Amino acid sequence: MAQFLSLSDAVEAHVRDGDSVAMEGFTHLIPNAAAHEVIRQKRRHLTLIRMTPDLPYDQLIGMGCADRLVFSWGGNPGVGSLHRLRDAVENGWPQPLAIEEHSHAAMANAYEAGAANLPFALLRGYIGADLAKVNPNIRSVTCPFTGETLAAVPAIRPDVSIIHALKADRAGNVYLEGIVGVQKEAVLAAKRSIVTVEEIVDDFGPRNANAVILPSWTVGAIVCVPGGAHPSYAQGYYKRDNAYYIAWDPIARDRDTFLAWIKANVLEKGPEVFAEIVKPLRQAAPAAKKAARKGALGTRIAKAAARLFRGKPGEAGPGKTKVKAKPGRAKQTKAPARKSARRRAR
Amino acid sequence: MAQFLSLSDAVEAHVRDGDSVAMEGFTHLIPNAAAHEVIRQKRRHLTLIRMTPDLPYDQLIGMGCADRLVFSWGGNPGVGSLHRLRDAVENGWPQPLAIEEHSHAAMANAYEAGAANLPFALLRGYIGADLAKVNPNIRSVTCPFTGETLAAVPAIRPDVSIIHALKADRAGNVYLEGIVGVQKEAVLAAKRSIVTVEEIVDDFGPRNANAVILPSWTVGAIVCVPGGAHPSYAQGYYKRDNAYYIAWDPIARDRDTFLAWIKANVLEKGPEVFAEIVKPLRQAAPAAKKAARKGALGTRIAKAAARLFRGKPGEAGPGKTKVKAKPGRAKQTKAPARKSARRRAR
Amino acid sequence: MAEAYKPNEMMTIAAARALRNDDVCFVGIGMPSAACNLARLTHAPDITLIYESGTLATKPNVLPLSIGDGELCDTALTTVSVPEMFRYWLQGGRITLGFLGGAQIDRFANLNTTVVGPYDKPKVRLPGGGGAPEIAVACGEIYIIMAQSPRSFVSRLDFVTSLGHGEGGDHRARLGLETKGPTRLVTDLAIFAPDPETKEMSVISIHPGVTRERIRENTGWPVRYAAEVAETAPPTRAELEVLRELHARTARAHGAQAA
Amino acid sequence: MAEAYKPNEMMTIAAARALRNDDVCFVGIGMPSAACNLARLTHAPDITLIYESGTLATKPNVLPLSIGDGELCDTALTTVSVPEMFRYWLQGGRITLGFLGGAQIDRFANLNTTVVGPYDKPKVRLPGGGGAPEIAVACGEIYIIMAQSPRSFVSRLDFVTSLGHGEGGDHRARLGLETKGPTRLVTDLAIFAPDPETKEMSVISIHPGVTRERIRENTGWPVRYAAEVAETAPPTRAELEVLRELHARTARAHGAQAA
Repeated sequence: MAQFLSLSDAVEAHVRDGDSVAMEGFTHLIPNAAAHEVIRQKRRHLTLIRMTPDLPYDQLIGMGCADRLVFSWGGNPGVGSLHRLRDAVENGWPQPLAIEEHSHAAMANAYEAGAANLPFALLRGYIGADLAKVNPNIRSVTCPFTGETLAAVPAIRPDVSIIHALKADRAGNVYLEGIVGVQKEAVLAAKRSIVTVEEIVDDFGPRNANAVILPSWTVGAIVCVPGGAHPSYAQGYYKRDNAYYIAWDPIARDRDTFLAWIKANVLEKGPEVFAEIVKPLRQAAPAAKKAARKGALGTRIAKAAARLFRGKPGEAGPGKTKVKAKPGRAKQTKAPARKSARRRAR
Repeated sequence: MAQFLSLSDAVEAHVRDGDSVAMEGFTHLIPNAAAHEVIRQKRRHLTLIRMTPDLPYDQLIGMGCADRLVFSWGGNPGVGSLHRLRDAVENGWPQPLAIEEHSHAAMANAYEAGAANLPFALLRGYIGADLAKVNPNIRSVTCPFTGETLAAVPAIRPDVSIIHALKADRAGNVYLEGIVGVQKEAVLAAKRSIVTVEEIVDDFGPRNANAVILPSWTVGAIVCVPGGAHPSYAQGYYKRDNAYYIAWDPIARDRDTFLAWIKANVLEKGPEVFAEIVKPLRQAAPAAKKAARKGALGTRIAKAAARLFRGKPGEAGPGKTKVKAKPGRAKQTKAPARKSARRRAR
Repeated sequence: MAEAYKPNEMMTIAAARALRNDDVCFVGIGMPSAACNLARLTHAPDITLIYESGTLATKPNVLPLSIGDGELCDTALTTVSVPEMFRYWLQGGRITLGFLGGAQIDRFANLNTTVVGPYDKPKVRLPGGGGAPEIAVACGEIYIIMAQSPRSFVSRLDFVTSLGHGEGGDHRARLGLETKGPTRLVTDLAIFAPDPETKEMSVISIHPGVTRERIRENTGWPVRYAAEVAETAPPTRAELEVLRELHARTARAHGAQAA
Repeated sequence: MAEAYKPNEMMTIAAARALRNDDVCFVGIGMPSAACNLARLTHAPDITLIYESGTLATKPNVLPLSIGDGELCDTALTTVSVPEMFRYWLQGGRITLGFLGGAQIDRFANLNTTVVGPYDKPKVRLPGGGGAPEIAVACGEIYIIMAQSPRSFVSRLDFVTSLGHGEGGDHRARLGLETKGPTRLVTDLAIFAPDPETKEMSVISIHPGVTRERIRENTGWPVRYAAEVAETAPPTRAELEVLRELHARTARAHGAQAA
């Protein structure tokens, strides 16, 4: 049954040195605030698992938290390289990083197999590709009916999975919507889990009968961290901070710039800065957004909606907004459940 | 790209003698009207595939349409036996019926594997059970990582799948909600497909970003058959006709009674009778129904909702309502798309 | 107390009592559904009920006639597809307790719901396994509810649809299973539990007014009794009231015949 | 006509033209995304665009910076999970056309996006395959968009991230594949298509103002030309206007730097 904890308590209780840790979120809902907490708590010798190790893993790797990385695409999406990841792989700084590399399809299937309690995943994969030659965890099985050879990869069963979701209700159920990635699978595949959420509501209210929900008894800790996905986004809450991804590139290129950035923005801060930084990215009218999803009328309304939701560009860079945040690490309240259910009707 | 057809044209175009045919719908949204059309068109030598062959398959088997049945639970749910299925298996009437029997888990996985274009499905199944001894299509594979033995069954890849859904839009996309069973997988696994729907709408309107939708280009024929799931139900449209399932038992027990019933209710009727028969089962207030899905308030509101939606018992039996239907087989209109979008806002 | 009640009521109530507030139950239609919802409406308000149609954490106000009545979906936390149900939820090991019944049971609580007579030329073709073969092995433990008769409590099954304790002893462990298998068999006459060593289902409690003679007559094998055999507490007035009201609501909702 | 345009614009427009109204495209970020949306906003209004983040039939008004921008989800018919995307949609064989690019390509359109140098001790660690290894084999056919340079158009790949035509000839068929593989390679200089027999990518059209000499200088293998080589039609004013307006909208939406 899910427990409501502060972020520091949740990471302290669930993430241990040497753990295999999956932080998932496919572009949407990336648990960045939780990753910062893992850096602050100085976890070591982690096996980091993530299809798309972008900024949070660049940061964890650069801070020496990880011995090993399991991944399928390691770039800064739409921008370029992950310089800390490259520095670790190419130069062993700050320490060598072993990698286990897969394709997206294999990792998605491996999470799915983990959630389904299977020891391995089966796919039509890696045909004619070199990855199978360098990764001993890519093997094959023969179909007992057709004789075909299929690729097999081990199921992913992390010690702990960490995701960011839209909301939780007071019973500890977790609600996701939009690009849901492999988050549900990551939680179901893991021994333990931490879910950070934008808000805690009394109940989810009227909803689609097939809404994507992780029931309370499948979740370990729930932490209310508004803005906790920044610089990725939370559909209906705030937009992706594209400028931030671009700004990350020069920060991560240089070891000293990177360390200074981490000190100022992670080590000397707490999760409360995330609510502050997403303020200029918040979206005013989720109802209009929903209307934009209309089939036949889609394009026209989408255009109008896009005009409505265009934020003020340039204001969201990491420098400017972070400066506004209070320094020092304020401890997350133990009772996020008292937060008002602002968006209950959604 | 989905084509809008009449039911007779759709079955004529897509269901051929000797085909493997999956009609799916797990208690909810069972394509009964389409099954009746297959009986009227006297298809022969079919391999019928369905996890829970209930009334429509009892009828198809009793009318000699099938040479073979692939299934996992063959009963009249909540009532008892399927007498036509039993008569075929036990006595070969009206013709012998070969059976390939699985568990629910295996069939659900086999549809899933079919949709995923895999040759077989993998499961922790059939352990210590006798089914593997009598079904040569239950085999095993060894995990190349752990050495564990797992059950394997062939993927289900029907020649044609037939489902009933809530609605289609004019672009030919198909919307499902509620107990969605294996219908999406059945359509994606099949070479061809027919989808009957309650209504055709201009567009689906505001909806959950992860709504269960079969895009137009994955669907063969779409047919508007209001009530076409009766005596099963269509969530938000009409209730399950529990009394009808109970009434089926004595009808199916006797060969002559069965044949007379088929003559009067299938052969001499058309799909338009389904709209008529569900009239007393229609639900007035889907909005209140939705409210009933509220987490914390669930029970209290559910009670109120249940009082609201209690139909007039006894009026829905097959005899009474069917008598009201016009005799003769009126051809389904070719332009169901012109039907008004009564429930667009749903 | 000591109110008049039917054997079926005693059976349902005895099963309901064995359920815990923190159980996650995979519920079958009929008596399991009645027992689970009775528990939910009495001592186990937070019990999580899952039906194989995909409804998670459902709280039906009336008993479903089928495994997928609209009532189950309307009152569920959410509803998943059937492949997901069997992959992530059942096989995923997220169910603490499964309910099963059958046409035939043997002393090790193996069940038959497939055929009476040979498989290829059956005397009676039963509905088949449905979810049972995997429920029997994937749930943390299994409760079985079945009325006793010499025809259903048999010395040898015609067909093993779902595994109980197999041939007894460590048979489940030898098959690689870590789940407990059948831990309770609740009948209209008594409550059975597996002997810790042999795993043979043994009577641990006899319902009020039932004799050992009557149990013997309705069991197709020599019945074993635990060292200490209790008398099942009779249904309380509260239990009977809640159960009967549940059935009455159900009958009204399904159109009387469905009760 | 004959308006001034950049090589990148020619490349994007040439790729867009090759798309058909009934294509179901698996779209990558960057130039593929621009080409697909240009096609949708010009001659192929009903083209179906799928991004690997799970968005089905999406109609973004601005180009996404990432594969999963909110815009993609907001304008999609629906959004599925990533495992479902790779299982039912890509592996399921429901995509007619996939777009790929890479850091290195060889004459058989095999691609490298993994490493420059040895895998265990790379000179440059690239992002890796992502969806490419399975996109390359599961889509009905593949278009590749890449700017040409001697460093990227190489005679031998350091690593085969995704299969093109392998060693050429019937190599794909020998691997059991029924999909076509790369049928178009659109660069900033020319358009290549596989030779029907050898499957070596051969120039079928040269962009206006580009010389064979320039192609030679920017290709790391001796370039083959088809029997008939066309000159690519220059971008029309309409194509340029729609493409530039799309980029301008995107730049405004992403905060200028993102363009």
